[in-house]
Amino acid sequence: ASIVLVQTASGKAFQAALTASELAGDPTKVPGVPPGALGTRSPFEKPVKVFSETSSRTPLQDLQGMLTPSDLHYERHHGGVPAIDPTKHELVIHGMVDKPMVFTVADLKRFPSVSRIAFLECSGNYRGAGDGKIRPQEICGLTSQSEWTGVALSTLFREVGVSPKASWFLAEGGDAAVMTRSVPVHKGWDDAIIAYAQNGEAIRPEQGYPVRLFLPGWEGNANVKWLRRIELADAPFMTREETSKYTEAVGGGKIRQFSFTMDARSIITYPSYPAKVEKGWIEIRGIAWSGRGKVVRVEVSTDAGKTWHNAALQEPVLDKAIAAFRYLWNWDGNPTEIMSRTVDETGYVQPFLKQLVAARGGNMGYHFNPVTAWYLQQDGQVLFKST
Amino acid sequence: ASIVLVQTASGKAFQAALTASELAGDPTKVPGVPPGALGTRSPFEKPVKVFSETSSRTPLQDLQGMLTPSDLHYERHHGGVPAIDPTKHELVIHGMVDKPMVFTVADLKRFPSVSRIAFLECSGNYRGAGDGKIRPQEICGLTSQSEWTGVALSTLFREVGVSPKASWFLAEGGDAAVMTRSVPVHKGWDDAIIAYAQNGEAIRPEQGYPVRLFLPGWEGNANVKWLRRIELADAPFMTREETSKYTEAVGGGKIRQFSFTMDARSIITYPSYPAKVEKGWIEIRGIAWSGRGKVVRVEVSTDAGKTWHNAALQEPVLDKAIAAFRYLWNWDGNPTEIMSRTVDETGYVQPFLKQLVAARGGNMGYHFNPVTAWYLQQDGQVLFKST
Amino acid sequence: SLADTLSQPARFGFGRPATEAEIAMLDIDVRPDGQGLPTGEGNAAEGKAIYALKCAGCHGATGTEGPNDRLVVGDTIKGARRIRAIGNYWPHATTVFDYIRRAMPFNQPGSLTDREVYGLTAYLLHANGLWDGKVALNAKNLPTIKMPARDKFVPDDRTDGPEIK
Amino acid sequence: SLADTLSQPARFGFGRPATEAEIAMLDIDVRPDGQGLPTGEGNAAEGKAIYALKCAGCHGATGTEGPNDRLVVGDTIKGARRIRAIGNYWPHATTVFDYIRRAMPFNQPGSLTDREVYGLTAYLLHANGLWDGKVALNAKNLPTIKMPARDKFVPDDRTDGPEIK
Ligand code: HEC
Ligand code: HEC
Ligand SMILES: [Ca+2]
Ligand SMILES: [Ca+2]
Ligand SMILES: [Ca+2]
Ligand SMILES: [Ca+2]
Ligand SMILES: [Ca+2]
Ligand SMILES: [Ca+2]
Ligand SMILES: [Co+2]
Ligand SMILES: [Co+2]
Repeated sequence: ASIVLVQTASGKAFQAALTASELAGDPTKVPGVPPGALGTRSPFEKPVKVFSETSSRTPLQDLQGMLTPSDLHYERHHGGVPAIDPTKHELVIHGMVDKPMVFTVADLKRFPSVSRIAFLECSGNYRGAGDGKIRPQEICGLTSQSEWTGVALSTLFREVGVSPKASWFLAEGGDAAVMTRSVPVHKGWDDAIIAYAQNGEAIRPEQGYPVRLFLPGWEGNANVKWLRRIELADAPFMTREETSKYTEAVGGGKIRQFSFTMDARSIITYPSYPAKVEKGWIEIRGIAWSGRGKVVRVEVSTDAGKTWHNAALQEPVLDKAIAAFRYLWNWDGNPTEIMSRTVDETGYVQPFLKQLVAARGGNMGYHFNPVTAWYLQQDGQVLFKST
Repeated sequence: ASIVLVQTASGKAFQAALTASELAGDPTKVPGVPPGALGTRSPFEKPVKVFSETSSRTPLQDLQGMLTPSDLHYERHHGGVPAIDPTKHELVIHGMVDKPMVFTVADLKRFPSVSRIAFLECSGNYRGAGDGKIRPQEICGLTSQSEWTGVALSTLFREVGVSPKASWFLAEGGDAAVMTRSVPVHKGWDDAIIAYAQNGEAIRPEQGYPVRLFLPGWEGNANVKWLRRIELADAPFMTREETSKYTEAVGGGKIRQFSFTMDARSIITYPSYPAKVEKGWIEIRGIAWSGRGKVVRVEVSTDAGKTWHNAALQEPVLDKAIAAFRYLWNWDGNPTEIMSRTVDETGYVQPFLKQLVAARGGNMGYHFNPVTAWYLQQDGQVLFKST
Repeated sequence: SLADTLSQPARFGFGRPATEAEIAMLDIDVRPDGQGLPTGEGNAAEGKAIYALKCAGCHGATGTEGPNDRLVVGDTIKGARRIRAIGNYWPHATTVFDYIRRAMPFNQPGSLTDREVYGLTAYLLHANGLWDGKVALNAKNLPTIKMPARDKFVPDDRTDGPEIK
Repeated sequence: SLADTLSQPARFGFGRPATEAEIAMLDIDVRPDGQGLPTGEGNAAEGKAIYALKCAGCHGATGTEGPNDRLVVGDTIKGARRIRAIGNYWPHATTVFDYIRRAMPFNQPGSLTDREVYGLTAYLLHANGLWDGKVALNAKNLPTIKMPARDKFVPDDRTDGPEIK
């Protein structure tokens, strides 16, 4: 500090404080912002979803670990996000039941609750790019993970007395699409949740506020949001979403319907396009999941699929949940392809794109979960490559 | 719908659509908001932290499950939240090391990463109220839980070559308090993390953006935020925070220092003040945690501590993490006291307030983790009661 | 799960019984066998006019042009594999009624009268070559319409095992 | 942990060596043995004047009145248990220098010169009856000051076992 003399109240002269220019830009020299009612996101961080008219995609390449911040959870809706007053919203359960009932949101919260961390994924979640210039967000950003809390549907089934003859139920949303899907009753008894909380707080509007159906491991669209009605029946209802949409050609002129399970999948999120890397140690990072149960292994190849190595899985590895994986690798700087594949507890091994296309009679469509490769150029540029 | 005839382009008359008044307030009749870049919180939900000049408290009574939304994570800072440009922020490690080094935030992200879900708690986290009118948020809202990701401090210790003679390190923040705490080196080797991510995204400014020290299970203040410097030494530095503050009188004129471990604790978050409940089935819900390791059991009493029952613990129960617990109870409507206590893997049983005060020679202070009781009045009003 | 449920009380007693009237207000679904179809009727000519007024802007003058989903197969009914329209992809005629009534027109969902929906359904089925231009569609005849795609649909036969299918 | 670390390469090579100069810029801590104290000095009289100007507003005219933390024990040094001030609670005199230099005044942290900090430390120690009013405080004599609370401090003896302590 330059020596400046300052006159004090008691008449003495002292060396002055550091000048303003000396303090500029040093956060230790300015009192910070006091505590507040809500935390903030650093203005230097701008993770955003990429959105179209019908969906918005989680920026997987910007995230770490296994959770998705709620405001970055992917969106897919068919009539937009409704504005619902929770005191006016009700869930009606009727059809093949002893006692048709109406539950307010407050009623639902009084029942025993369950929570689980699980992924949700749209079944239309694969894109590639001929020029390799595509990020994880665009490839498969229609997957996200939250801690979901709600009442087990089995608890409500018992409360209304579901008939043993009921084999399907219709789930209907209170949005502008009045979204409907038919779901086998056994899923309701097994592990379906009528969820009202996400990552601790109330479910976000984009994810179904105030209540949604949550079907662990099953395709996103069947997890009806803004749920207002459940009707028990002895056959599926054949709604537009399970006929015209969310069905896939599987060869021989056949169309597969009610393909609920999300098959095992993974993606390397680092390094990925548009990152540029340097030769030397690289921690390959990514996420892996399976709608069939637990991920038991994630294999990583750094030589275009010739040899595979087990990645480390972040604990806890949960049922029907995203697991973060990591694999430490010393890149010699020569161009190569890196890729990952998930093996789940059913023994299913995530396939290459060509295997999937072959298995479906040459068709592409919903439920495409191929291994995704990244090509590392000599200059360190990382580019997508289909398999 | 009233029958109204409408003239079409082709000259025909048809029955009109439903009138506007018939559609009012029905979210199935208006297109909703399209997908966007960031999700939102329902305007009907307003969870907020209660804040003072020095801290802000998580609304535990409004939350479900085991995670805390990042913007509701508790805050405690001593010089406010600094505004830090991550491209300018560096971490220097020096002192008793072979190679003093400077790491940019980008450097830190290149090292092998680790993630874990763990709680963080301020050691000054207990309040009561004589009139019983106090919520979990005010009682112990200085605790929250996130998934933290960063580089293991052990990795950096090895990178700089920490001397085998080093026994303590100073952690220093880049905030206006230039916060400093001395930490035993063994914690650095054991499980300390230099964290840069929280719940998937970059750490929030209030939690230490762009990097903080994370010491699983240890008192919040030692988890220095906005970390800029680590100095290895052979003795503690005796900073103001570990002498004048964060020390507690323990009787016989003695003051306990370096009490890092957060003892086991729990609180019933539902029902709790200001809720009013009805007789009949009530799911008692709460959270339990221990800085010593895993919660092995949460016991609930509904008869003022005479008998205790095991609550159900939400899986996965993690090391040094909050676990959600639930206990289903049929209230007969007679006034009673309900309470919970955590038993952790060290055999520690969360004490009553009077036990704690007695053990500390009649003093109160930091590291107060008493059993908290709720008194249920005849009319269903729930009031805090100290134990 | 069911097992968890059995350890709970038989009933909690939360919520209230649903009356038939309030169920009827919400119960708008239509099943393949016709359950849920309302009284009334509508024919293709009526539907054509409404279509021109309320639908053509998004689905094209003849239901083939878009910009939104193609509804009518057109000349290509037997040819092009990639066209997915009511005439070559939808397995049940009842779905057309159900979906239009609940979700269309996209900008004014739920605004159509049942008569309008019958008319539109008749028109779209007619345009797809599946229904007579004159005969009014109603709860009785709609479920009897045989859809060309019906037999293409097979339930998921993946076994949740290792096989790639 | 250390075990995990051993399976990793000995060095990754990320980051850059820290120069002595850049460490010196940041290395502002002061230890109980005086390590880290700068050259220079300051006495209680100087400190008193600065205190009146820059500190009294928050800590009171004599360091006992607040509104912020009480700094001076005052007459009650042997009495009231509840008072916590430098004179009866702080175990090391070096901490006073370290803390004032890094964090005070609260509204302009890091703005004091080392001379000012020596003066303020001398003043506060004097006001607490622990330092002579005339002798300038410096790197040599500051660490020698015996603080009354020193022997009260005991390290945490909780064993992370079942005992309530
Ligand atoms: C403002 C635009 C718009 C108008 C007007 C509109 N639609 Fe649509 N229609 C859409 C969109 C967008 C979709 C796809 C919605 C989705 O996938 O969720 C759609 C889908 C459909 C489908 C399902 C197509 C398929 O292949 O699954 C039918 C049938 C349909 N509309 C009929 C109608 C009828 C009948 C009308 C008039 C009463 C109408 N639409 C008016 C935009 C419109
Ligand atoms: C604008 C208000 C303000 C001013 C001016 C101010 N202080 Fe403080 N001081 C505080 C606050 C607030 C704290 C407590 C900070 C905390 O706990 O993090 C504090 C704490 C302290 C402490 C530690 C007390 C303890 O018991 O731990 C000392 C010593 C101190 N101040 C000295 C000074 C000196 C010397 C000056 C003048 C150079 C000064 N303060 C000016 C507000 C102020
Ligand atoms: Ca889906
Ligand atoms: Ca703390
Ligand atoms: Ca029905
Ligand atoms: Ca179509
Ligand atoms: Ca030092
Ligand atoms: Ca004090
Ligand atoms: Co979808
Ligand atoms: Co604190």
